[in-house]
Amino acid sequence: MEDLLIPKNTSDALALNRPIVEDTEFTTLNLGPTHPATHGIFQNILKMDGEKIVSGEQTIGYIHRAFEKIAERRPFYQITTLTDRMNYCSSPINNMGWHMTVEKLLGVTVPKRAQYIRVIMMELARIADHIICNSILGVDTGAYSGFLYVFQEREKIYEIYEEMCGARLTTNMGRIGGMERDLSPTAIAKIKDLVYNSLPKVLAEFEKLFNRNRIFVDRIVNVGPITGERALEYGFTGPNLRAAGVDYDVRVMEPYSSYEDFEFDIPVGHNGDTYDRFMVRNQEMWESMKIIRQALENLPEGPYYANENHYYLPPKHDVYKNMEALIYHFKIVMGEIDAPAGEVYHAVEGGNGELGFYLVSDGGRAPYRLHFRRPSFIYYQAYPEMCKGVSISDAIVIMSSLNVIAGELDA
Amino acid sequence: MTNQQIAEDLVTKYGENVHSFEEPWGLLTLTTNRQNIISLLEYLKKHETFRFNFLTDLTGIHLPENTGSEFGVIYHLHSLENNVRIRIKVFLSQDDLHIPTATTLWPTANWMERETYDFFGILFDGHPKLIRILNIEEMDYFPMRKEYPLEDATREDKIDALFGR
Amino acid sequence: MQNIFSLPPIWYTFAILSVLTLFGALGTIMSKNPVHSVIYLIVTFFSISAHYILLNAQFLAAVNIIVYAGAIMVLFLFVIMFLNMKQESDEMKNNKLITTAVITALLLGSILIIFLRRAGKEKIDGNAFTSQTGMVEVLGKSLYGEYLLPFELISILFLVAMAGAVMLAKRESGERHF
Amino acid sequence: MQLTNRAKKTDKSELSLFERSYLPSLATGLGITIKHFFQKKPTIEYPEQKRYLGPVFRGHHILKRDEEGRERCTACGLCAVACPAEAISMVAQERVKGEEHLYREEKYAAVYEINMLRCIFCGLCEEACPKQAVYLRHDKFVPVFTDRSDVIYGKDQLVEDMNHRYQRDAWTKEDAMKLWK
Amino acid sequence: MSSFVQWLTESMFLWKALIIIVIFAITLGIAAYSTWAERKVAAYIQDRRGPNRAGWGGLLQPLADAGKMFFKEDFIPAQADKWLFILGPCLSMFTALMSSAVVPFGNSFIIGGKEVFVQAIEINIGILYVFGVVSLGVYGVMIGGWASNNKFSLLGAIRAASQNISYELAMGMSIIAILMMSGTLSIREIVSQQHGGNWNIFYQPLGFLIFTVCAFAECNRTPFDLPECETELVGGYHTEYSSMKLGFYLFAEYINMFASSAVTACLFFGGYNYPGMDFVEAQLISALGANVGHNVATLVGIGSMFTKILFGIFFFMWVRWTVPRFRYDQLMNLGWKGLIPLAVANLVITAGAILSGYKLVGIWVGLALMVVLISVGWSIRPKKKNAILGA
Repeated sequence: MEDLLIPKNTSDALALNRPIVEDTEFTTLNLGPTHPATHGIFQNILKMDGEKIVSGEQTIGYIHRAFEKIAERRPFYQITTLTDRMNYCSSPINNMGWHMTVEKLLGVTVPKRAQYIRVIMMELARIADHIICNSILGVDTGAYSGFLYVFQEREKIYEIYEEMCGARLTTNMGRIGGMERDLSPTAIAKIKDLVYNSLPKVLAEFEKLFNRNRIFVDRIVNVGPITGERALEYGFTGPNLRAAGVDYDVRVMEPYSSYEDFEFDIPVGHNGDTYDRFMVRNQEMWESMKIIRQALENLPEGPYYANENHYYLPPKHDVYKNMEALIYHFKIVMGEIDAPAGEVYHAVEGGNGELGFYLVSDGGRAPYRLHFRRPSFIYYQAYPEMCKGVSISDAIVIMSSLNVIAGELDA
Repeated sequence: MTNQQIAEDLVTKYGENVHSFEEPWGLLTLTTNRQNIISLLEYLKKHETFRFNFLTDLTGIHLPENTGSEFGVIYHLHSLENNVRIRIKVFLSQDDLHIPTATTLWPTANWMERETYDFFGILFDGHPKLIRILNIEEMDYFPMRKEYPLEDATREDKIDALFGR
Repeated sequence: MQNIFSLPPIWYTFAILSVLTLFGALGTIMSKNPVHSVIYLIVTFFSISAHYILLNAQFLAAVNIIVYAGAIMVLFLFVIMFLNMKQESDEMKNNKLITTAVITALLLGSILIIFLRRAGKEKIDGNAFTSQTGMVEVLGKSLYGEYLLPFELISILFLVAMAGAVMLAKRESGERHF
Repeated sequence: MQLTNRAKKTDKSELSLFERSYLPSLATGLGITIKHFFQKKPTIEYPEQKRYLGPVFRGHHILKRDEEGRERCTACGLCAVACPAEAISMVAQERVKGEEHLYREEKYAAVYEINMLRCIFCGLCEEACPKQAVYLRHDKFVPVFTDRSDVIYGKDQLVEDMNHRYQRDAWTKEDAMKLWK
Repeated sequence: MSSFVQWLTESMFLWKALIIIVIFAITLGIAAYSTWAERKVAAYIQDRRGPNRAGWGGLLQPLADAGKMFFKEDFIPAQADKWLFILGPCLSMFTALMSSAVVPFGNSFIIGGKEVFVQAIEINIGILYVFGVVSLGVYGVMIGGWASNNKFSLLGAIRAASQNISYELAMGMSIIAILMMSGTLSIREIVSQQHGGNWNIFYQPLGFLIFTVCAFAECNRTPFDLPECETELVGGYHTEYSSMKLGFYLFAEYINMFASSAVTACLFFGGYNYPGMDFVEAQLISALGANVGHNVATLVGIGSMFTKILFGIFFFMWVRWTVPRFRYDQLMNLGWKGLIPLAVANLVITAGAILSGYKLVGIWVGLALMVVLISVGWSIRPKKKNAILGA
């Protein structure tokens, strides 16, 4: 019975190191694959002493779809649809990251306008991703309303996607060599309304609802803390690493797509607990808004795609009139244009961290080998260590704040 | 700190054991062998100026034409403080797919190595739990090897109304 | 024997309650599953509380339910759930144990009977009985007047017991003795 | 670890006694929720009321006809090649004399099937089509199916109905760009 | 036989039976519509519209739900303890329905020269009765959760048990302060002492706070819904339940909410009393005559009682859709280290105020003193520089 009264003081960071005597009878709890808190399909087998977790082990791969294998047969432009399905909460970032990788391999320079549009879309995606993570953290602690307030804003972001590319979740946005279409006036109006008007208001309200709410703060402060060193050893990147106090951000360290043009801060946390992760994500949404505003204000004129008729589809009316354009159209669609041989590693700052594409080309129409560095997959390993010695409620909060996306986990 | 410096330092330290230096898109790439890989990684990790303290990625590759070194294990390290990346490759023979584990240096290598094992069958010696991770445990082959090509999209001998040709 | 139908309604109530009490008591000791035992015991407590009400001791009835059924039995159930005693233990089948239990029960029963027979036989004075007998106020007055010292002593005993329990349960972090 | 000069610590100051009493956050929380209680609802009563999905929404497939009602598709197979999900299959046939009012080109798709179980609505087929024949409608979803036999959409479901022609503001992205200007 | 018939006619048995049936029906009706209201309130708070297809504004939704519940497959897990599995929801429902028996919903009707209280039973230990029934409520949850033979259910059951026991203590202590002031255990008397606008809430603000928090905990409502918290324990104690057995559990929660709102209204908000009730009654009596006027005035009182109850239920929902939930150890800390000391302090302050002779002033002065003491103690505690949360 006294086990029930444990987590005596889980807010104690020492709780992680509390010795556990092996003579007690442990129970095994299957958290998942279809537990309401797993938000996707993966399993945690927890060994529990009362409500305290002694050890855990994850089983993943329930939605493994062999993307890396499929990619070996697909022409480059078709792989975009695979990247959509990795971190489906922020698929534009994956799309753009992939396009940039291929552009790097092909040696294509994208015009400034396209780069800015990409930045806008990526930051919108980041906001959408962080909205999900933070509001679901609220749901997992029992506060449902905040979730729906910010989800309306996510809905607006999805409407912008719709306007830009025609889909909401699996966007398939952008093309190799630029964007598939320019920002429409409607899209610009919607983005402006979002970042100047509605999102700041709603986000401020969301923060008011949670940031200093003692029930919520008590639930997440000092829950699942991880030091910066340990986080680096576990390959943490993105908000989860920044919460641990390391200001590593690919956008700043290795600027891609004109990120060097924008002024923004990197929010970092204190001791890498769930509260820090929550606050870092919240703060990053503000920073993303800042970036979008700058990008909108300084949006350069010019083409939205690179003038590379080998890789970017010619305009439709040219296809009918112009023999050359028709040939290129066919060659690009058939995937008959060979890429140069070489190996590229390109990283972008995804919603959850460094999203890397390691692409080996043997000079053919498809990648010889494509490896996705999926941040969720890499940092989710640390979960058993982070939830050792805490109660099941904490374990769920930690899992939720890590923002493990099953699609990205399993590829 | 430039790629040149790193390369020179490594050559003085490891001599013949590091070779094939390349710089595709500015990313220093080198090849070593499995006897030296862990010591090399440790050296880079603990080096006073280089400080490659972050294992970005670990993956495998299958090159069936490279007789004698069909399989490659590719490490991407990142020195966060210097903001320099390095790519290290180790090639293994098809008959002897053993390589020491990097989990002793980075716990994050755990799942990456399991994934590599899962897809390529490369055995990481000393790994705490080298079992399949994404595929089912009953699987008896390593799917990312090139001898298992995806079906040709144009073949017509296998028509299934719902699940493809 | 009177006509059974002309008895006052209270008699039926008493009869039903007594049967229920005995049923619960027997169930408690005879059921193999400890959770069932607890539930039977709760039935017993309830019927005893009902008896109290028949005796116009509403306060006692309520307190009996709150304290015994509402708190103590919940804790019992709580502990039993933890112990997971679903499978019956082999001890119960031990013949020696059963013989010992029967002998002890018989001894206890005979002692009870002897003492009850010797107990004072003065009749309750029906005239002294008012509607307030057994009510809270009367009870409170006697507890805080006539029996003040024992009452307070019992409180101190409880306090000591509580402090002891807390001391036993409290342990240094990481240290477990049981 | 300090890597850049852009790091900004998040606010993690301690709660004051007043905040620790649970009451202020409860009060502000109740205030916010009751404010929303009386706010206008953004809900859309879905089946009766439909939202405009944007000019380029990728919905139900359609095989366009031209103004004279002839099918535009020439069965070149580019859409099938472009399809990352391998959902499209077709059988080409030569147009014979007397069919000129049916098919615009000399070759046409006798069978054109899209497997909606496989289709991922990426829109690559629309982009690939050199004849502006296949489109993804912006005004119609593919309905749910309850039977595996409903899954494969043939020409009967895909070819445009001349009585209810599919209209959109711009047929190509270049047209759309012109519209905005 | 004759004595029985005589007893039946002489006592108020028939009237009482009628009142009990009416209260029962109203309880069930309110509980049923609470499920509708919960969804509506949740929806409106969350910028949604909620159920609006079944009937006007979704008003037939409870019927649809009930119908659905009845026709769903009634599933009993193979490894479950069958009888206890069935007993659990029944007990839950039973105890929930019992608690409103002693609540006076209104003053009295004068029918045929007899005064009939609008209350199922008037017993002079009303509060203890409520308290006893509430303490039994946990059995349904515990037995159901244990009998399901599911770890999530068991965890939910265990949480429910310890939570209920812990919060009953603080609840009891906050009630004792009320009892000290009113000097009776009968709810009817407590209510009638709060004649007009002389409500206990003005005398017992802290007691009210504690009582409300404990009521939330006893009803297993957010922020104390740990026994069933969906994202941790799937469904908690009712994970394995389906069909109407699940319906009973859900229903019991709403009935409990109704009952605790009713008790709160009686103890702190004067029950059927409302400011200006004497004036209203005098006007009605002069207009309609003594008997009818009194009866109509009672009806108005019942109206005021139900207004309070409905607001109470709304408050339950409002809070539920606003705050996150506690963690288990925080819940225990709040109960044992927060509410119980506060309740004891409240007792001391109340006793002092009663002894001093100035009840109202004394209590507020005492509370202010307590707040000052706590703040002073807080401000002189040893502090770390640049302290961060929880460090």
